[in-house]
Amino acid sequence: MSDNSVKTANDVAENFEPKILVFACNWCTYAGADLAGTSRLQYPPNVRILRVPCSCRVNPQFVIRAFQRGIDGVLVAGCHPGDCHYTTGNYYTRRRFLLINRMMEYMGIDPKRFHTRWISGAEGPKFQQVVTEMIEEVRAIGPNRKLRDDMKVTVNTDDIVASVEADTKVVADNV
Amino acid sequence: MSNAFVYNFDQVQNEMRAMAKELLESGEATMVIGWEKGALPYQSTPVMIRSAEDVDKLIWDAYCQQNLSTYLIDYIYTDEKVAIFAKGCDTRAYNRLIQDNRIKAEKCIVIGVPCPGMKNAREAARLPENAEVPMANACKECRYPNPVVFDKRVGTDVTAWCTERDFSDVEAIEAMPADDKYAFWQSQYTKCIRCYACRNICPACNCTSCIFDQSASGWCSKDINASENQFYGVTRAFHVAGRCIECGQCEMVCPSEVPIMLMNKKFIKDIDSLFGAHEAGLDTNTPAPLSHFSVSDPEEFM
Amino acid sequence: MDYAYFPGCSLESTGIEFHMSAKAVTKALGINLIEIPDWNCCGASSAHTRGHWISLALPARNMAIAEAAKLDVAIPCAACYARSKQVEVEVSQSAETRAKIEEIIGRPYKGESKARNLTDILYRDLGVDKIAAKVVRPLDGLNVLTYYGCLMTRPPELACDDVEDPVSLDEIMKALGANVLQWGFKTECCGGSLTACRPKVGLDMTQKILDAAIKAGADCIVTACPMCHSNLDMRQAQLAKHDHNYHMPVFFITEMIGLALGMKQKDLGVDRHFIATEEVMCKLEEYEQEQIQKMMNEGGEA
Amino acid sequence: MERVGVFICHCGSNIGAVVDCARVAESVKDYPGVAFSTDYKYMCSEPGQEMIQNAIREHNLNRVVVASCSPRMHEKTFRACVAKAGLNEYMFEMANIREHCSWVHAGRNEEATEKAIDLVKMAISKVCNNEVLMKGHAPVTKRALVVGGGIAGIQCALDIANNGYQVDILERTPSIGGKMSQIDKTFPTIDCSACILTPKMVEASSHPNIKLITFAELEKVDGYVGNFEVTIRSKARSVDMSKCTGCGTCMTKCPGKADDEFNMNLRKRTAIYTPFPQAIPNKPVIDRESCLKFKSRKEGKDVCGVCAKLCPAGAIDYEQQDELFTERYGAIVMATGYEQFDHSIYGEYGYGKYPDVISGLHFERLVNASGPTQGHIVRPSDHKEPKTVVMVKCVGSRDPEHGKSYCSRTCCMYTAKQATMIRDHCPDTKVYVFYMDVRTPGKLYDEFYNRTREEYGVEYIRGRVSKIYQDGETLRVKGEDTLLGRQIEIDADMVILANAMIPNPDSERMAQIVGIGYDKDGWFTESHPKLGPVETHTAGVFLAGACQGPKDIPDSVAQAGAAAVKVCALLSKDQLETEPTVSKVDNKLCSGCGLCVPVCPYKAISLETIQERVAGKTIERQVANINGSLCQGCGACTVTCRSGAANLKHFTNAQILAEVDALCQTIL
Amino acid sequence: MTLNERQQQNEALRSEFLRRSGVDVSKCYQCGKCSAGCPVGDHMDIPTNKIMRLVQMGLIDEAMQSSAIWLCASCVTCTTRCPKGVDVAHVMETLRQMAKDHNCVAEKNIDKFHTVWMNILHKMGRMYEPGLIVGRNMVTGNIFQDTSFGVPYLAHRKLKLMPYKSNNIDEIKRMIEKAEAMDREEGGAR
Repeated sequence: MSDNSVKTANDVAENFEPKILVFACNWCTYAGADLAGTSRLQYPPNVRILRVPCSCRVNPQFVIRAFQRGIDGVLVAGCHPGDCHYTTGNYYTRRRFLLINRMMEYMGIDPKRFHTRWISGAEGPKFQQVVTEMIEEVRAIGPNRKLRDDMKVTVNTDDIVASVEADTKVVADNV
Repeated sequence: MSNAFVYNFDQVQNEMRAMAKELLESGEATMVIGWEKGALPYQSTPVMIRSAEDVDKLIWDAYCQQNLSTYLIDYIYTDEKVAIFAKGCDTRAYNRLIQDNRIKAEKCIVIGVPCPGMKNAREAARLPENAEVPMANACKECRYPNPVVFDKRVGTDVTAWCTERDFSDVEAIEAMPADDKYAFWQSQYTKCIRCYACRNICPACNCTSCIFDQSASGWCSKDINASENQFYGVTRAFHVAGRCIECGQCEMVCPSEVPIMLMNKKFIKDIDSLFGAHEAGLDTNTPAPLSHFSVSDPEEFM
Repeated sequence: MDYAYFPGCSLESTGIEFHMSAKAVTKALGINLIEIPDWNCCGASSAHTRGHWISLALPARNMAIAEAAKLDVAIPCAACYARSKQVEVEVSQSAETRAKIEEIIGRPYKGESKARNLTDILYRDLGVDKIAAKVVRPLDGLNVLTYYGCLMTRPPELACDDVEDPVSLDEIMKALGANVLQWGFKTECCGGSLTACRPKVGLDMTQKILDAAIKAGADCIVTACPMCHSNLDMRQAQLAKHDHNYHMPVFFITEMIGLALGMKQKDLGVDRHFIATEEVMCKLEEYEQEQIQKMMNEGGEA
Repeated sequence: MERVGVFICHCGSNIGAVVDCARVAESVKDYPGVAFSTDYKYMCSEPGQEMIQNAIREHNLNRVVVASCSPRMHEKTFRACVAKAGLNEYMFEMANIREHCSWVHAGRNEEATEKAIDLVKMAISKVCNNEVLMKGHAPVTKRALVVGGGIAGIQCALDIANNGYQVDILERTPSIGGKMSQIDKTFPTIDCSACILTPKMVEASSHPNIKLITFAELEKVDGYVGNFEVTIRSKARSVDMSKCTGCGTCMTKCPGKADDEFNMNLRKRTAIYTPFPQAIPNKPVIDRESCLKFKSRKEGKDVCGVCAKLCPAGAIDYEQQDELFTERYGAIVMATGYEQFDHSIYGEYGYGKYPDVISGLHFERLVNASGPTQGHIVRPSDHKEPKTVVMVKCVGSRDPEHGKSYCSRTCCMYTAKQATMIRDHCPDTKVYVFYMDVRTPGKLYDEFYNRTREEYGVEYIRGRVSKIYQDGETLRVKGEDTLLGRQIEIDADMVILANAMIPNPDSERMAQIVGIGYDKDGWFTESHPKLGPVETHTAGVFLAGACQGPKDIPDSVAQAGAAAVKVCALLSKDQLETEPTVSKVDNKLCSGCGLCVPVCPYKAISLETIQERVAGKTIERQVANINGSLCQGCGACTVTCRSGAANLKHFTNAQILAEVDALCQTIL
Repeated sequence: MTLNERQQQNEALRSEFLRRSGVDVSKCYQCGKCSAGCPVGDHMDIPTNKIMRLVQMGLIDEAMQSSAIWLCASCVTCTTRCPKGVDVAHVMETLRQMAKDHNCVAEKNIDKFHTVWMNILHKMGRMYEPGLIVGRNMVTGNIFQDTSFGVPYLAHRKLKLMPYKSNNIDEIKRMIEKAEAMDREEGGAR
């Protein structure tokens, strides 16, 4: 393993506070979060909500980008399937993120850091519960050290140059 | 797996030359794209032939792995009528390009060539001269060695040697602990030099303007580091998800030997198990899995 | 047409007529039945009350032996059919079940060898036209009721005929020339499994069916289940003690085919019934005579 | 050069008690792009808004961020506010530091303040990437199309017409009237269905603002709200409508015979026919499937022609062809109604093979005075009056395993109605009703049901029927009285099944043509189950009657009126404002792969051919084109687009990425 | 006793039932179609739909002690026609298996019949009817039931006097034991 080793739970700083990005669809989850607010449902202040018109607007590339920039967790949330303001948007969200969630896990990202959830405009308590649980989970596993671009793991081009040179030589010898 | 050893390359090669000659002489095609002998025995490279006199340049051997269909894009706005030789995977690539509206069937002549499976050129380079060269990785799992679409054809159909994809490599990674997975992929993507050879050769990566060439878009930086490289890797895999025709060219041309098909196969495996079996490029009507949905898709996000 | 043959326990004793007639009739119709060597009981009646795996394992062994011989299994007995079909379906649908079953029986069984009801084979694979072509002694003038019982049609996922209105016996009987009456008891349970331990309940159920048969004006009932047959045939004596004299002969479908193909009653086992079949035989004779007479009269007039 | 003004609202103590608003304002002062930053007690108040407007002028601001409550609350207010000061209303962003911050983090002032700073920075970064957007305008065609000429369609058209707008009724059968014309009596008043329907039919046909297009089908719908372009197929009637006087002579001698669908195939009709005597228009059509002339033509012959010989007006035209024509409409109302569930899927009820097991609609024709039996209730098999009738409810309804999962709503009442009618017509006949529940939530409905039992002596038995079989001349019905816990067998002369309501079998195709949603059963989906019951997700398309879900006549009529109001509100406008926050395609980046086309729920994307100069040569290629009037701005296409050619205005890739980056800046 | 107390008593049985049957009885809406079509309905102490109701309410003990579950002829008509897709026949089956394991079989004779049946299977690998009749009569105490049929059976040449014994009886025995062990282990879960 390289020197920018991935921190394990044991190394988590005592006072680590994760930062979690929530992509919330305007019609359901954003309204659900508003409802949590008007109902004064308390949850830890570690989430930041980014409003999108529909969960289907969330490009998986946005999610990866957030991890690159060092976010500790990402939640993509929208209307329940069948309730989409745009009729079918969240069905696409579901397809895309069923795949991307698996791919992120495959890449070694802890699945606890990345969730997709359906939270309706009436589900203030669910919003509270989902983000609270997620914050606690991410707090337990510590800061994200993976995919981050500020930890410059640079490419060692020497090997590549050497191998290309070797190939060139073989060609030269044969011609 | 023994197709390659009973398969008569020379006979098919003769047919190919005859076919090319006929097409060029009759004027049915203004150009024929095939393969020619490369600098090394295991490097057969594409060749564009415009004259019937040159047809003897054409060869057909176990190293004609390179997919020729993508070249058709270059001629879409010319008056040329281009004929290409196409193995099973090349015809799936052709369907991919037709479905993506990147080429027009009426401007192309597809000459189907049943393929016995190509050899692994990379291994060939490493092995001693007379050693037995194994089949290319993608070819090992090929289920469609015969052209799935063609205007003309040479040779006779071969029997597919594989009926099911082998996902054991994907499963091996899935079974790793998260940190090991990450370490594995980081070690792979630190090798990537972002030469974009994988993208350029890919029949599914056929955008006129790739987001990775749009530096002003804010999507990506030109920086070559593990983070950016992995962003590139995942994004490209996502872009071809459900559209990849599994020719394995990306992996073949990668100078850094990044196991790119391991990414593509992960998506293929998940698409099959989540949304039902899908084979890209078998026809031009079946919609790509990410361009439609089913209300009964698996629900995991409640 | 080759099939592995699984007679099952009943066909060796209480349902021996089915065994005899099935063998005789299939031979005459060109169906080759190869008895599974050293078959074991399929567990019908009791195993399923004891446990899931025992109920699957018992038929699985027979199916596995047939699969090794690459044969589908012809099963005359409706109960054995249902049990065997169950394991076939479960094994072919779940790799997990398959692994467990193979572990229990110590033999490979992939669910490729199919459990087939013999009546269904006659109706679907052979076809009623082929049966009709061999009829030498049509059952014209005979009013029959077809009785399928539970296990040929339920549960729907194992059924070899329509759940609520099965037709295979009807169509075969029509091909033999019989007049098939309609009634509401085709798939009603005869209570066979209860007559042994709760005779009153079982008899009550049997009685309802026989009452309906009398009301419908049937000369006889035709079935394809040895349990139903034994129950309907044997229990009439018991019902007679309570002043219910039915004298309703019950035939196996293969006996009926055999008779129409001109076979001897003895060879089919028809002489072994509890309820005498003479009346039916006489009726057939009489009808035949009538027809001959009619023809002669018409001939005379002309 | 971005000059952003940032205004942090205390919302009294709502925000101010938790978030240190002054510190937030202070901390973003030097944030890139920020030209002015301040905090104030109530940003949304008059002085607050004036403060923003003054700051815009004084500091030459070209972008504004307000951090206060939810944009769902005050986005419109502040947009109007900045617009008044001369800024484009889309050069504004809001940070929600009340619902999403102060209210949910009470007592955690330090962290809440940090969070508020992040949220404000995200909004600033986004607003720096905002672009000037203009609302669009589209003219409105002041005419409506009602698809379906049943009671819902007729009522809706009348309401629209009486408001002074032109409306066309498109009906696929030869006459308007729909299912209600087949029904004999209506519950709970038992008044004659025809007596209340036919006047409406006549009114519709003679209304100066209503045009009837019968025997015609919807073929294609293009365009968008206010400007639908609808292609209609007028099917060949074989009768020249302009010449036909409707005298009916042609029908008297027609030798062609066919099952009479209107009478549920209980009798035959002629090949040239009107569906029923009061049909409107009362002009016949030739059913080419059963007409001897047309049948003989298929065999190369040409016989009959009786109707043409008889017609005094010379209106018969055997050479007529289907015609396609296109009309423009500002709004469309779908009123395509329902069909009756086919009970022949139930083997235990005889697969539809027992002649005396009939459906509710069969019964309506049997009991109708102008029906095949002149209103005598007799069994179809032998035309004898039944002495025992069994009625079975929920046939196909509430049966997810074999039929439909939903309750069809009308069956409890129509069964009660039919039971009382049997008792009225045949006082000696015993009627049993098998039911699971009795659902009668309507005005005077439950009273009616109770009368059925108490005054009419109809026996209600709680339980589903397991099997019906022919037993000689009668039908044996096997059920359970679950209240007694006892099996029940009844010998019935006739069984009437209360079949479920299902959508028109063509409904899914219709929905696709019009571009509206439908549920798993094929019912059209309303835009909101509570607050948008007659609207659809496609602007300008409304729903009336049972096409949206099982409904009885009063509900259908009420919904038709509601849909008419929505239509009139739309048609009353001269122009429609369109939101500019829609997708657009950058032709330079688009490869024309078309992957976005099927993804769009509004059919707003099509491939168009453009010309380009490439290497000195003009070439033609295809790119995606988004119709801004149809696009509702969900963004589904933007993620499908690999090259980023499709982008959603006001939620662009650059804007969202800027927000992500802004949020992550502070992470160490 | 109050309903909640009764349900509490049944808590373990309820979860055992759910695990073993895998049937979601909450789907049942008590239409009674199962009881209506049941060929044994007349004789059951508790009609099928009420068995379903007991299970739904979690009163498994009452359902398990009924004679109805043993009278069920496994004809599967109920499951086939159930509008809600509840596998009623499998509920009955599971209740029988549970009744046996919890020693509360109401219809001992029916159960004993199955026991004799299984014993013969263990020994022979195939069914042996004379053994079945005699064995059942011995354990149920109705020594002469059906023996009157033995004679006519013989007269009609329908009973085999000599049992068949498999050549591979060891294999079959092993198989049966393994399967039964697995059933015990899983408590018959599907």
